[in-house]
Amino acid sequence: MRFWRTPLDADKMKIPRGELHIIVERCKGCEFCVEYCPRDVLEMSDEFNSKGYHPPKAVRPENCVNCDLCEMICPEFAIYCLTVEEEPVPVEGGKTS
Amino acid sequence: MRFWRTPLDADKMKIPRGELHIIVERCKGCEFCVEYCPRDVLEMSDEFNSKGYHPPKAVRPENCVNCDLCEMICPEFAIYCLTVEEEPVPVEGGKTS
Amino acid sequence: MSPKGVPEAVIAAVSSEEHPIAPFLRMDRMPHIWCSTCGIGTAVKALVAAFEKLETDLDKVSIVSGIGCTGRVAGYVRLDSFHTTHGRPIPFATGLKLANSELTVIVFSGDGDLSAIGGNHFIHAARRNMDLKVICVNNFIYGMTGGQAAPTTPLTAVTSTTPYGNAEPPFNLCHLAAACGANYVARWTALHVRRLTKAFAEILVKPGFCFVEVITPCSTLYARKNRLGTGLDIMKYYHDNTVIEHGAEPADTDIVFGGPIICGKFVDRDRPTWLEYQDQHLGEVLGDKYYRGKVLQGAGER
Amino acid sequence: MSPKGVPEAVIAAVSSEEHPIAPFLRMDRMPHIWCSTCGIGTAVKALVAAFEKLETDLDKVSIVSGIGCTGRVAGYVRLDSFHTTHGRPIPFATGLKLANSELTVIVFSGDGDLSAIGGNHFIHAARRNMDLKVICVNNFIYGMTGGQAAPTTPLTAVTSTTPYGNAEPPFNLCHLAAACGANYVARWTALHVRRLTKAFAEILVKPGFCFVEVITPCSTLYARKNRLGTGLDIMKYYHDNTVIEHGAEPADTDIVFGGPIICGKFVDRDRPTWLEYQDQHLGEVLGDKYYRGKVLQGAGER
Amino acid sequence: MKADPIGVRTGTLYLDGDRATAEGAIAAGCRFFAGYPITPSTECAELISERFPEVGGIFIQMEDEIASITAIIGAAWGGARTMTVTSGPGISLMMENIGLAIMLETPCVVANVQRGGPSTGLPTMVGQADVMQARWGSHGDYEIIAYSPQSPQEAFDFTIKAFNMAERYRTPVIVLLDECVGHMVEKVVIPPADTIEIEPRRLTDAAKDEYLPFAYGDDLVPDMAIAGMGYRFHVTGLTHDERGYPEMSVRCQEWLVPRLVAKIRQNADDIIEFDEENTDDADVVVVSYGISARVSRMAIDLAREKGIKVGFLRLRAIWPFPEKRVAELAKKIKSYVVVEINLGQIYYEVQRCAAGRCETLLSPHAGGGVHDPEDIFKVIEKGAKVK
Amino acid sequence: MKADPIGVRTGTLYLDGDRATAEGAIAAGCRFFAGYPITPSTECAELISERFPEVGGIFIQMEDEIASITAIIGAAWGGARTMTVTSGPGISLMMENIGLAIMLETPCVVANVQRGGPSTGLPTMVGQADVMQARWGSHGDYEIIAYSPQSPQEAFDFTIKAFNMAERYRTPVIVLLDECVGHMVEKVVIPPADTIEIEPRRLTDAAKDEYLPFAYGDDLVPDMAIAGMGYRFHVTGLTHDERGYPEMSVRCQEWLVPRLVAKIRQNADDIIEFDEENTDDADVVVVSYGISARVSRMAIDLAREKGIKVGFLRLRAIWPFPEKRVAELAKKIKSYVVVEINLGQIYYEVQRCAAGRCETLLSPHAGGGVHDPEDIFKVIEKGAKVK
Amino acid sequence: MRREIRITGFGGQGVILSGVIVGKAASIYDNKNATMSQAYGPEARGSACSTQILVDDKEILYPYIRKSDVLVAMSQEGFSKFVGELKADGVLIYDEDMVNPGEVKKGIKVYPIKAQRMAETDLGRKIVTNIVMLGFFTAVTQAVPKEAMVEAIKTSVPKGTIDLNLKAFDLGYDAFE
Amino acid sequence: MRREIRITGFGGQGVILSGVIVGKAASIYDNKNATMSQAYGPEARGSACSTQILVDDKEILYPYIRKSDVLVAMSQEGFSKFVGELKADGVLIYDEDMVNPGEVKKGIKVYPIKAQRMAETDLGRKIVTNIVMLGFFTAVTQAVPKEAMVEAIKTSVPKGTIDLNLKAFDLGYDAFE
Ligand SMILES: Cc1ncc(C[n+]2csc(CCOP(=O)(O)OP(=O)(O)O)c2C)c(N)n1
Ligand SMILES: Cc1ncc(C[n+]2csc(CCOP(=O)(O)OP(=O)(O)O)c2C)c(N)n1
Ligand code: SF4
Ligand code: SF4
Ligand code: SF4
Ligand code: SF4
Repeated sequence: MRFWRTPLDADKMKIPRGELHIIVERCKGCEFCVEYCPRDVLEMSDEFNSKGYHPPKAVRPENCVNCDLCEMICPEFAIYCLTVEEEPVPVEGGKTS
Repeated sequence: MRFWRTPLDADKMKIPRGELHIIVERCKGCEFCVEYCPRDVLEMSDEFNSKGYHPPKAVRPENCVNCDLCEMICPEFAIYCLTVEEEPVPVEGGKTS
Repeated sequence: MSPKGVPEAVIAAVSSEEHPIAPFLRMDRMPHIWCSTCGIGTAVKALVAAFEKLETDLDKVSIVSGIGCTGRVAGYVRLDSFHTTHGRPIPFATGLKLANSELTVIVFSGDGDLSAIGGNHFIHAARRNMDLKVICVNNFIYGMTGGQAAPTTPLTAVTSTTPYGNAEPPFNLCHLAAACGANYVARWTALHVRRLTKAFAEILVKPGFCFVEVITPCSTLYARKNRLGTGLDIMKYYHDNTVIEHGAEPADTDIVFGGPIICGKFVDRDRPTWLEYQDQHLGEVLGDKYYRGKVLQGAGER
Repeated sequence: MSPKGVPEAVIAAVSSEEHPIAPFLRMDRMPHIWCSTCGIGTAVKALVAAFEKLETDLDKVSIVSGIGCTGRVAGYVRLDSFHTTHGRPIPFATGLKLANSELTVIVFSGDGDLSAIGGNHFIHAARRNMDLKVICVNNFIYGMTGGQAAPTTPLTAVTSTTPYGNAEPPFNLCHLAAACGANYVARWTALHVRRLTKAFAEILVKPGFCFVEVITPCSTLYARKNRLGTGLDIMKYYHDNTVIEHGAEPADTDIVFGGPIICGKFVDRDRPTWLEYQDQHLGEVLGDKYYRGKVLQGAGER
Repeated sequence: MKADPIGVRTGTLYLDGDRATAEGAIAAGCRFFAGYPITPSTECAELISERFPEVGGIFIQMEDEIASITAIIGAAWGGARTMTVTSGPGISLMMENIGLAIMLETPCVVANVQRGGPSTGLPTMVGQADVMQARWGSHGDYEIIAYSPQSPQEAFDFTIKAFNMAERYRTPVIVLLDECVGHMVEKVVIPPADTIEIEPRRLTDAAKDEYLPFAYGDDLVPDMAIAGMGYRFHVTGLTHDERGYPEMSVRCQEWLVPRLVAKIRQNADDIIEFDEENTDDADVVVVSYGISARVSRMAIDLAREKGIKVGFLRLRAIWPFPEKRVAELAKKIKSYVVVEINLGQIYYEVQRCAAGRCETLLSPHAGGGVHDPEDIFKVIEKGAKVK
Repeated sequence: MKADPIGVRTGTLYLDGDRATAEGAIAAGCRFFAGYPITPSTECAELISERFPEVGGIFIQMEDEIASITAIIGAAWGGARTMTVTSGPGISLMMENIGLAIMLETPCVVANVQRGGPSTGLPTMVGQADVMQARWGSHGDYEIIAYSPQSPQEAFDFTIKAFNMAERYRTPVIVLLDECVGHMVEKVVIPPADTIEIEPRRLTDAAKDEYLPFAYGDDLVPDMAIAGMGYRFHVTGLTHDERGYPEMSVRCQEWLVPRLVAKIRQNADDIIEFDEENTDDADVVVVSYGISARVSRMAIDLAREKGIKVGFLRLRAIWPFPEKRVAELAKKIKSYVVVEINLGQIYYEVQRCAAGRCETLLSPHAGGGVHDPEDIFKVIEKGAKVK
Repeated sequence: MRREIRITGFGGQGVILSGVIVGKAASIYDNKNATMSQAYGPEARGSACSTQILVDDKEILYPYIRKSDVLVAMSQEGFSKFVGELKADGVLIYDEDMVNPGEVKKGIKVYPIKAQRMAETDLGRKIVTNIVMLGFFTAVTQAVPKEAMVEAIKTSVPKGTIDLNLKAFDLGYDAFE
Repeated sequence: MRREIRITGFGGQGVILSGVIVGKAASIYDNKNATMSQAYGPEARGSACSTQILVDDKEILYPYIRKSDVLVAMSQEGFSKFVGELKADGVLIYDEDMVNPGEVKKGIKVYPIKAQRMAETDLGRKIVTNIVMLGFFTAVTQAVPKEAMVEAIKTSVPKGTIDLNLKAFDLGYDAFE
């Protein structure tokens, strides 16, 4: 159950790049974002927020493709992703990673 | 939708004979008994009971086979049939009338 | 404010003739309030016939009604009989049954009572497969209050609250009962006195939530408002338009104004009743500590 | 007895960062009351995503909740939002919608709210095909009151009122909605955020009674009592045990403790809504005298 | 604001109290009705179902009374003037959500055509034993407004009043008919629409981001927004602050609930209505309402013939109760005689307000009929002999 | 009759008021419970669900409160001792069928753990504003019995009393807890079963064809038959004669309803319970109940320290109200101070019975917490200055 | 002067409509006070049926009949039930084909009519029996002016049937010589 | 003498059970009066959690804390919320790893302990942190006799865990030198 988009234009495509925002104080440490990030961008942090929860941290931010899944699945409205436009890059065979 | 019993013993059978009782004062003249008597025993009377309804009257009492249908269908508990035992009579072909 | 004298019990003057139904009914209350050609009396007769057929021990049968013309049934049947509040016969019966599981508990009420205000109890009791025999007289209208729409009123039918014809799709109660889990679901009309008797006899001995819908004429209100003629005309309509289809898929048995009425036994299954399930499950989990279990095994300590 | 001073509106201290959801939610009420890993927040997110997708005019959307953890949704969404009484969001929404048919009216509530105490309204609104978008968060338990059994609690599951395991068969809410006449019936889990968003987007534009059941983790109560692990464990369970089967016969989608969860869009049909049927029927019968008819044709006299 | 002519059947009609209530509602601008049939109130709903299609109203018969009251509350928030009608068993079922209407400050009207109780009681026969229930039937503290018409004409008039007061104070208002008034047919004069004053809804005109749903002014009544206006407001049956947000604190409860009560109590003089006759030199004052007020007048005539000085206080609105006036009169009379078709309800209120300054006697009736004027007379006679 | 030992957890437990209520019920022989969860009453239901399987009781969680109250009425007719428990919104929903229990003269117990109202209000916080509702909440005339425990121990004790009175008078009895008592955990001593007196059901021993379900004797309470005994009786919520048959007449209504009321009023001395302290020479008498009674005692101590002569009337049973005693005391004191967590309910009753012989002052609280004893003290001070 | 009128018969005979017409005639077209009501009760369902009309110049306080001035009986059951409440000098009007009054107390003025037969025979419409009755009642009692009755009928019966009903009324009216 | 005790922490830390044990110990095994209650409210769900115990020789009339004598804090949130209600000479007990009390008002007696770490390290069972805390609380405050606490623990924890819990209690008790 990985959510993924099949690229339509296999020759040349924009890789949307995401800029992750984590509202640490709002997070309740459910781990959903970490688990369901299709690009393994996130890991749980060892730190506590003031409520005593471990928030996630972005360990591979460069991998983020702005798929929004973390934002969609976070029950706390504590994480979101903004689009960072990048130049189109040639891609082979539709495989994106 | 006539309710009827297929006689099991076609050679010799008892014809149950019914003795009809009509509680005239309780009748509300719905005509159900008249309509659904399989042997056309009943007809509506011209008389009124004290509530102003026409009760049924037995016009062919000898036809009554005590099938109970009038009793079953009367919504007023105003008519019933008691069994009068008769001698077994030979019957042909299972036809009873 | 202190209570005045007790009114003497007035025995209604009835014919001295004894109808065979007399032992089963409160004859001192006859005549009943139902209109001429109303089918409720016939449904009652069929229930009594089922008792006779089964030789039921009537001391152990209770009947519970809500409010409505049909609701008056509890008042006429010589059983332990409870005329409760509108829509609530099922929860009342649930308590009664669970307090004394030896009782056979019949709910006899109207379509409005059971499916409008009482709809929630209906679906939950069916879901629980509560061991109740639910007889629903469906006359497509609220009789007692003078002919308002019911959740069973067919589209386009006129009632006193749908003076221009009903524009709200009705329930198919058999479908609803079946979808919620009833053990037994059947539909007959007031004309089908023998089949009705058979159905009643079946549910009286069948455990679980059993539902029988009895389509009946209400000539005073439903027929009059919809110009359907006399009660007899309606009986004839039943005669001509009934399709008997045992085992029909309940979803396919909707009733349409002026259309055929599909009758028959639609569901007959054997889910465990609420109490059976409790006893089984709690007995398993609690073992010896389950008091009813001990009692049921005849090992009760009291 | 005269009222004391007005408490100043206290704006909850939130991070200065702005989540894109901020315009849709009452951020001054964050953090919400839901537990860590509770799926209700995710369901809300999906609803917002559907709004964004459709570019819905939110001034014309109302949301109505009953009482329960899920019932708190109405308090967090920046819409005209009504937190009513337990079990009654559907009749409230019915009034709201019929008083102003331009509104899109969403009912967002819990399984207990909608199917236990609110069960009657649920079945009747579905029967009427009332134009409501009913979103039901099903966590198999009463959350707000601390974990009692719901009519959705699977057999054998432990709750605080079934301490030895539930011995009462649950409703399949999708089946119930479908049997009663809903125009649209679907089930997803809190994991299916994209499909859920799609379903919400579909019902927001689809007329009639639309029902989406959202299976969500309640780790604090349901999972804890049943030793199902963390909320994440439950999400993984959904991942491993969901079977997507669009168009499945609703009767075949029962949920069993520890069994697979059949998801998908089960019903999508086009019965006329209650109001459409009224307008059509009364327009036909009354012709020019039907006021709404005139108004609908733009010929209103006022 | 004047009544919309489309809903006003100006002229002289011959109507029962139930139907007069319906006409009053339609004249007052009621355009959403949700109800569930129950004797002896159904004629009201039936007439509405007949009349609404032609005036643009929505009539819906709900699955029960709980759905009915809740639907009208919802409809009020959708902008409609709304009503439901019921009787004893139904009004008992509505109690929880009458509380919701109180808490959300929702204008709406509930007519209760009282029959003999308790329980199913005497469905087709008269009673007046739901009077204290109207005041106390829902849990928690609140105040209610309730009118008691004594004729179909007043059923019409008071229903319009009820709608107006509901709007003015943003509160559910009860029209407490009794079966006798509900079912009696009399002449009802419906005036021209432009002579019928209609209280407009107190809609807010605050800027969208400045609106506080429960901020209020001197009369303690907040201005209202309705769904679709763009205010994106929140309301809840929980204790809430001026934003309408739930706040679980004593402080907020103290801010909210006493105001809900005070908005009626403080404005009671605007709401209270009674007819007072011959109280100046009275020894006995009869207190009554609804059909009992009419029958009482016969007993009063009888008593006057016998030289007893009897005054009359007829409650047009029962709630809020005219505490002050009852207390004042108590000072100069020998006794109150309360005439009601119950075993003592308003009797207790009169007794309380009389505070021992005079006797309070009850002329009770268990229900199912009206008093025999002779019986009332006897109590008046007793009352005149006090001291 | 003595309690069945199987249900009695003899010993010293540490229990909250809700659970103590459950233990009281089980000790009193309750073997059928139907309920619907609601804060702050749920702990009672939860404990029952845990304990019942081991004592042979049937616990069923119904679909709502209406089903719950109706199911326990049905179960009572099936022979069980029965109870349900709820809070504000739920008790409002039960009102119609509490009327049914009254009319059918059904012994059963309803516990209402009061929270802050109206409407959903303050679900987890204390209130005492359902007191008048307990008396008047259902339509039609009736009287009710209601107990108000001030501790978990009393919750246990009074629940047993409630079951006993329900049987003695064949009537629903309300245990009016408040959230504070319901949720506070204290020591509860459960005595041995053979010291717990249980009122047996008044089962008829009439011959089968002579039994009249509503014929009664001096105490106005008819003997009962239950389903399955072979009496084949009928009961109805309609007005009924001694056979239990509906009779739609004033005569029958007059025969029935005044008796239903009188069976409580005439036997009030048997039911009424209050604690009276230091009233002999009091200037001020504080009237209170439930948790407020405990807090009041602090204010009384404070006042005594300051030399004010304060007596105390603590209502153990709120209904029937001790009218006579309140009236008597009023003659010799300056004022009553009523302390309750509402905006004036029992206050009205005290005022009424005081009948102007002394002042009646209210120390109100909107709910969500208990009084500050200082606030009560101030009202006592005021009360001492009267005249 | 207060007059208390009872009309009784079977369900379906138009008894209630008769009551409405009399009340309306008196109150709206004759400017009196007139309070009409009907007996309710489930037992009335479909069989016995009755209405009462109180007419007075003064305000009507007591809403029910205590002793009736006029009893119009269209069924035996109704007759039996209500004849007892007639004043000693009351007026009894009944349909001869439907009611056998037997021995009536002295002092009561008795006016039989064959209203149903007249409706059937002369107008071919049994359904207007009640209006024939009303005509007769008006002529006999003069409780309400004829013109008022006519107006009330016009505004109370279905549009298409006004003529028929007025004819029926006259028929009854003229039957009283 | 009335003592007002507050224990606060996260949901799941066994705060409520701690309250029950203290209350039971005082009332049942030490024959005092002891009223325990917990803070309710939907917001408490899963996060902050607190219980109060009032102990007195006399009858307990006021059912809530007004100024606490003892605050046992097992979470930062709970500490922050309730430190303000401590009496000027009150006792503050807290888990050092979970609470940073910062600057505490003079007069307040402060007793830190690493209860969770001790439970984990010494007993390998984080779950008994609350009981370690109770041991420490008992030693520090002597509000309830040790024996009473031991009895209360025995009758309040699941049968199989009594030994473990008693060990935890002793661990905490002995941590106070
Ligand atoms: C709470 C409540 N609401 C409404 C009523 C009024 N009422 C009595 S019977 C009835 C409906 C009857 O219809 P149905 O159940 O179909 O039975 P029928 O009379 O047609 O046999 C209604 C609405 C009531 N008694 N109680
Ligand atoms: C009339 C009434 N009965 C009971 C309650 C108590 N109550 C509040 S929420 C709730 C159930 C919540 O369960 P659900 O609807 O499944 O929502 P969840 O909390 O699980 O989201 C109950 C029983 C109430 N508020 N009102
Ligand atoms: S999904 Fe949200 S709440 Fe959960 S860990 Fe990620 S940011 Fe935190
Ligand atoms: S079925 Fe009964 S009521 Fe109908 S006509 Fe025959 S006897 Fe009379
Ligand atoms: S009104 Fe209809 S349902 Fe009621 S008794 Fe008459 S015919 Fe039967
Ligand atoms: S109790 Fe369950 S449903 Fe409620 S917020 Fe917590 S996890 Fe969600």
